[in-house]
Amino acid sequence: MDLTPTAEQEAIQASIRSFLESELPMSRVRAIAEGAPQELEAPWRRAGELGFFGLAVPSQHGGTGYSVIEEMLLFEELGRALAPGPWLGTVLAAHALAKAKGDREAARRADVQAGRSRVALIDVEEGASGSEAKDDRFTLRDLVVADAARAELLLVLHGDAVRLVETSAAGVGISSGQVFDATRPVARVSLEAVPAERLPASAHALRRIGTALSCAEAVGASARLVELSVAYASVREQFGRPIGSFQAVKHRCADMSVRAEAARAATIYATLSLRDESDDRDFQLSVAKVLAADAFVQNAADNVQNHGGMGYTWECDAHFFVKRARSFEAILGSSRRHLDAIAARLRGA
Amino acid sequence: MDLTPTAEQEAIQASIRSFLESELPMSRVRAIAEGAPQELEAPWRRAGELGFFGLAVPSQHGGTGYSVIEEMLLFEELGRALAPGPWLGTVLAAHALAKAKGDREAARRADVQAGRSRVALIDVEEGASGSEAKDDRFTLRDLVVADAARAELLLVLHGDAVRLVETSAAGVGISSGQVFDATRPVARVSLEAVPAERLPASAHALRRIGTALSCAEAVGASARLVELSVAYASVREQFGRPIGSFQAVKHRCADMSVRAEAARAATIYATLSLRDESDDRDFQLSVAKVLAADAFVQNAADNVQNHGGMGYTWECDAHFFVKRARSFEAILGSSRRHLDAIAARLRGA
Amino acid sequence: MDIRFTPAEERFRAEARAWIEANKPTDLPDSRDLAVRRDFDVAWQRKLHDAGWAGISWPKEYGGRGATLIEQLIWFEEFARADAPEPATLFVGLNHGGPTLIACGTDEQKAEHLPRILRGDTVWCQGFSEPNAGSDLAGLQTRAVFDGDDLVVTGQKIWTSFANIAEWQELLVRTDPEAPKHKGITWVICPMDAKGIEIRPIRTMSGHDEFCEVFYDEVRIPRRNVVGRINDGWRVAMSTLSFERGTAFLAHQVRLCRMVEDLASLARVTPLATGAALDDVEIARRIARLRAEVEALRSMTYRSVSKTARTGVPSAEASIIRLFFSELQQRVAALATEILGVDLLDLDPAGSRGRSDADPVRGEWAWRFLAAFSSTIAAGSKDIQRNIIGERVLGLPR
Amino acid sequence: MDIRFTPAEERFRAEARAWIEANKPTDLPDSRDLAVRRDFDVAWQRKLHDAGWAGISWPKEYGGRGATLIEQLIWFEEFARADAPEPATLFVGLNHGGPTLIACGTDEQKAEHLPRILRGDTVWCQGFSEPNAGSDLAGLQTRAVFDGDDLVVTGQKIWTSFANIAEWQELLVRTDPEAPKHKGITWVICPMDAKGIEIRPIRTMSGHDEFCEVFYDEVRIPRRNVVGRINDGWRVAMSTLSFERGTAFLAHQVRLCRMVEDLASLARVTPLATGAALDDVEIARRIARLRAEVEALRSMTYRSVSKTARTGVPSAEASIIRLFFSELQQRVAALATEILGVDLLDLDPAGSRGRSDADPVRGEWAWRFLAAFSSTIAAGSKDIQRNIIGERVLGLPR
Repeated sequence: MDLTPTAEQEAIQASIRSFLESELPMSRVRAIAEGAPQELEAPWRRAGELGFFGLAVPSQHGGTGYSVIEEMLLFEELGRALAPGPWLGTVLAAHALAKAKGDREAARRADVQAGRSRVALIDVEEGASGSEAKDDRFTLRDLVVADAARAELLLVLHGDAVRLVETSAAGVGISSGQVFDATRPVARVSLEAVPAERLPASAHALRRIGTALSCAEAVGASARLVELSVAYASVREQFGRPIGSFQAVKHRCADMSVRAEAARAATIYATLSLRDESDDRDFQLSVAKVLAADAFVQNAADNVQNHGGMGYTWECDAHFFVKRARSFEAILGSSRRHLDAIAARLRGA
Repeated sequence: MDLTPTAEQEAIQASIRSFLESELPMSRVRAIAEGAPQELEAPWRRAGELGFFGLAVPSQHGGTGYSVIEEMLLFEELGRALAPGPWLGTVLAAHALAKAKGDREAARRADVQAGRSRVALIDVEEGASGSEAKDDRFTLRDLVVADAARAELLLVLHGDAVRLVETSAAGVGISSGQVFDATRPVARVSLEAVPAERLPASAHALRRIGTALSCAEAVGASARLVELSVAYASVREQFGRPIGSFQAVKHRCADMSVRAEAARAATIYATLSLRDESDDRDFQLSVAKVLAADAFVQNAADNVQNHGGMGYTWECDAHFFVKRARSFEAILGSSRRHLDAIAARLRGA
Repeated sequence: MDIRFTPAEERFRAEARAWIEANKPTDLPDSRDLAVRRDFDVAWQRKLHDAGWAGISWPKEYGGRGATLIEQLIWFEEFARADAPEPATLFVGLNHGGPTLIACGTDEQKAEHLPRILRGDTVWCQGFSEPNAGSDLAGLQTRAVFDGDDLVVTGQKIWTSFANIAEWQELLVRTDPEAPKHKGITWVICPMDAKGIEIRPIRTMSGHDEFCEVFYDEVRIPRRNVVGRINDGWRVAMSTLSFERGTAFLAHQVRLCRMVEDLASLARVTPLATGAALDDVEIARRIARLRAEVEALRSMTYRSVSKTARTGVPSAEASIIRLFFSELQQRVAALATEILGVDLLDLDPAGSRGRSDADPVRGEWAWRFLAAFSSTIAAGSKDIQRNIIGERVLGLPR
Repeated sequence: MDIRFTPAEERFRAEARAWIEANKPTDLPDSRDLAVRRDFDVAWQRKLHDAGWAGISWPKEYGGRGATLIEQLIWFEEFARADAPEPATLFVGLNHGGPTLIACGTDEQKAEHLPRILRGDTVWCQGFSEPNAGSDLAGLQTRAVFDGDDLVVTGQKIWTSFANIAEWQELLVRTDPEAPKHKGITWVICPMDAKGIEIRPIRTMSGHDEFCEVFYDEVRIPRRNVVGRINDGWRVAMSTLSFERGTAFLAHQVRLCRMVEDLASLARVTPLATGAALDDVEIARRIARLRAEVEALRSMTYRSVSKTARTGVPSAEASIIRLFFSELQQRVAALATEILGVDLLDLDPAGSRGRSDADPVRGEWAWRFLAAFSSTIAAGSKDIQRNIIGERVLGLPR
């Protein structure tokens, strides 16, 4: 039992961090959010070259041959950097295509792994109104999807089925307007009997991986929020003292770090239980999602408060985290849904 | 519109406070709680002589001729003093007997108003399992009732019916043992087809009065808790400074006073709306009960925290408030029930 | 004690309600263009003025309504209940600048400014906060030295609304850097067209330009523009911070109450897996608690105004009410975003047209949520409010 | 990273589990008589000792098990999972006094005390806190002056468990009143039968005598009982506060987890108007959240022990775990009292016999609720814990 990263994992995480610090610093994230999406292109391509999208894909299929643990480290760093782009959909597509046979799918896999195809994730509950799978065609009405407007592919999870749709296909409608979270812009997606390739993968399995990785992203962001607050509170002075010396601010920072630590420990444990296929992995993932959502949402709000008037400005980065926290809470199951799942387990016990 | 007491009301409240400070100081409350119930007898009789039990009873029926507002002031002071004894049941019995005709009931009324008969309150929901009214007999199984062991009468609210039962009657079983809140000891009460006089009063109306008055009691206690914390934090020193100068303690005290103020304003408004028979009085009473429960429970806990190790001892008064707060939450509808009532109103709106 | 109003007060309420209903503008400009907004505010204020409603809390001798505290409370309640628009760009003049002149101004200053403020002819802005003097307002460092008949001002102010359209600014400057920090400040009327003033907009987290930074480079202001005594500006500023003595707060309470009702409506039309969100027991109880709290807020405000009416001095509970309100507002907005879930993320009304018909304010929640962050920061953060409650209301040691 | 244990560790777990199951006493005395409790603890400790389990984290050279950190973690987890009784009266000796002697004692001190502590022959108590030195422990004022070969101690200690049955006390005294407060303290072994010691019990809010006050009136202690250097007692005390380096915390986590399971059981059998409390969506979600939090607590503890195992130094997160635990425990107990409602108020098991059969721990909640108040006060209040996190973990200015 060891919940700390190995020396190799630490080195991987450090190299990802330094990659993101140089290729996707906050100034570039801001530029992308403020209307220059092309700023993402170079780092995205470079991430593909470095194998970031296929970390857990076996090396005989062109991947890096690591596991979901290394992906977790990647997503923690993505969260820390508040990286824009459809990372989750693309990485899950790489998972879904890992066992693919046939040339077309192998080519797709290569495109996805190389960052040539960006993949937006659509999670449709089975029986959701307006969704329908018929032969090789898929229909879906008016769903809010992150990063859909700039993706080449859509990865559609529907019940336990996994499908890929090309956004250029006839019948695909993607309309985007003003969005709440500009670092993860949503679009309204409608699919009208579009061609949809069924992949030999389980949507439930992909949802589990997606939950673990998005929790890791939230953990990275939550920890980053502690750093941002501590840094500001250490230098900003009022009444002739750094504001971090006031208990109100100090204790708020302490609570932020408690939340970030709890969320991180829960996420690491859940991801390990997923890797090891433990019986309680769904429970552990629900635990992680609840704790991570709490940490991200609360830390983002507390970070605004700690920055005072500055925290309320566009110029300060605090608001991007506030908005992303709400994006996180809204995907792959709200805290409410995960709490209900835990409660059902308690009732059955 | 004026939510502050008149000069006369202020004088009444001040005289009640000084009566309680001299007749029921905390030292006597402690003695009563620690096993000397007889210590309550003299103050109780004296309260009867002063007309405290019949404040709202018209003067032609031997009462003082005030209203529920002055009763509210009384209960605020009772809460402040953490007074033991079945005040609520006795005052509600005086209300229920106010319109009584006939010699027997008039004699009862005189006994109750004079403090010769102490009355414990039993609130039974209609259709509660084990309760049954048949002819002039009442049956009830195993209910937890405050102050029942030292009462001469039981005031039973059942649906909209109001009944009086003598605790000396055959079929009345009252068993008391170790209790959680020694300033308001409960007993288990069972009634086996006991004679029960039906009074010409509405149980719903009495519940409303009871809710207003018990909220006032909680408000008095909540405000007292602020005073106790502030007094201790102003003199207790650690690290060479009074602990009240530390923001952690100061802000906790500030939050306590916010809760106490909110509960007080809500209780005053609700009691006035009750007196004036406003259409929204039930809503206002629910608001008051929710706010008062929150204030009492949280302030009691925060007061322990502010007292540090001392707060954890029997010698410090803090624990008596913690326990009474739970007694309050458990009577005349939990916060949960009142929130459900407010929610039902929102659903209907 | 009484929750009822007198017959005269009820008549006042009926009169106010009828007038507001009949006269309130309904064509609130959609534009964020401040010139457009100013024209709108001026027209509305002129209407109020001509009907005798302008300056509800101003004394009659200065053209105000001279209403009693209870009448003011009724007015603000009715105003908010009718959702009548606040004259936003005129707020500082009507509620800060004007009242300060009434309390501390010279006859000349009063004659020049008060009628114009009341009619909406002039826009005022506030120059109090500085980048390094926020919570610690008295630590302000914008310097002013006397040079002949002028004050020469150099420094910077921040969080100034409408600086770019205002004619005048209530400005706090440090005139004695040697004195203790509360003792060397002067309150002065700054003409915003003076040479040496530069204004830069500040974008807020919602992406809108709500505030400005104002830079002063040797700006000359006539000495006669000083209000009150030189170096006594702190007291001058404090004297009017509580000018309306809590009555205007009723408008906030009414609006927040409507926000809670909106929240219940949102929950009523938002489907969850198990039914409408309002049928989810947990969500329903959380909304019910917010509804209870906003009702308590009204009672607290009534009580605070009652105390002030009785004693004549502002009630100490104002900071308690402020704190309770600001955190409550955040809880309301946060619960709405939780209920909205993924629908929060799309701000495009066209995209969610199907849903928005059922709930006209659905699209507003994102803005309300972001705006609510300022309520525990602006005009004294929640930490400062708790200090004030602890020290000034409860008497705890500093 | 790995959540699995090695085969050797799994064997250790199996061995520990089997032994504990076969040997744990089940006849925990119902009496609060400390002599009875001591006899019980001694018998149990002797059993542990004879089977080689005593001092699981003590080095082998002092008779301990010398277990690895992971083995210790497994041991504490199994111990708590089996609900094996803690040797309460022996706690201070085994976890504070003994480890301090191991770290800082002379050979003579070690030889005299360690074997007896390990076998349960001697009871130790702690003399650290004082009435005016609680949160500010280093502000302690109990004075000691050297007189020949003796230290002469005068002063008062508080919150001392088992003072009235202990043979020895780990005592902090001020030996240099002129030095900075952390520099003038000495750690000394105080024989509790010394002349001049007076002990008074302290009743807690639950009505039980859990602690004592200890008064010292010119108590003479041989100089050879000083542990470590004179005036270096603060460092001596700090060196063992984290002796078990977080592994024992697992026992707390396991017990709290069981408390949450008890809470779910309570909710399952408690009827509300609309069904069982556990079928109330709001209550169920609140319990589910507590269940999630206690699970996160385990992961945090595992992670903290992992770090310590890797680096060899105690993890900085210990204060984070402490704070999270203490507040969580209070939330668990408070929710139970809410669910119990009026049934909380009657502590008489006879009175609630009908119900208690369905839920054997129903009557325990009142005590758990009251006991939980101490968890954010004792051994560093939650305010102090947050200071420590802010200053020592995050590096914020003091």
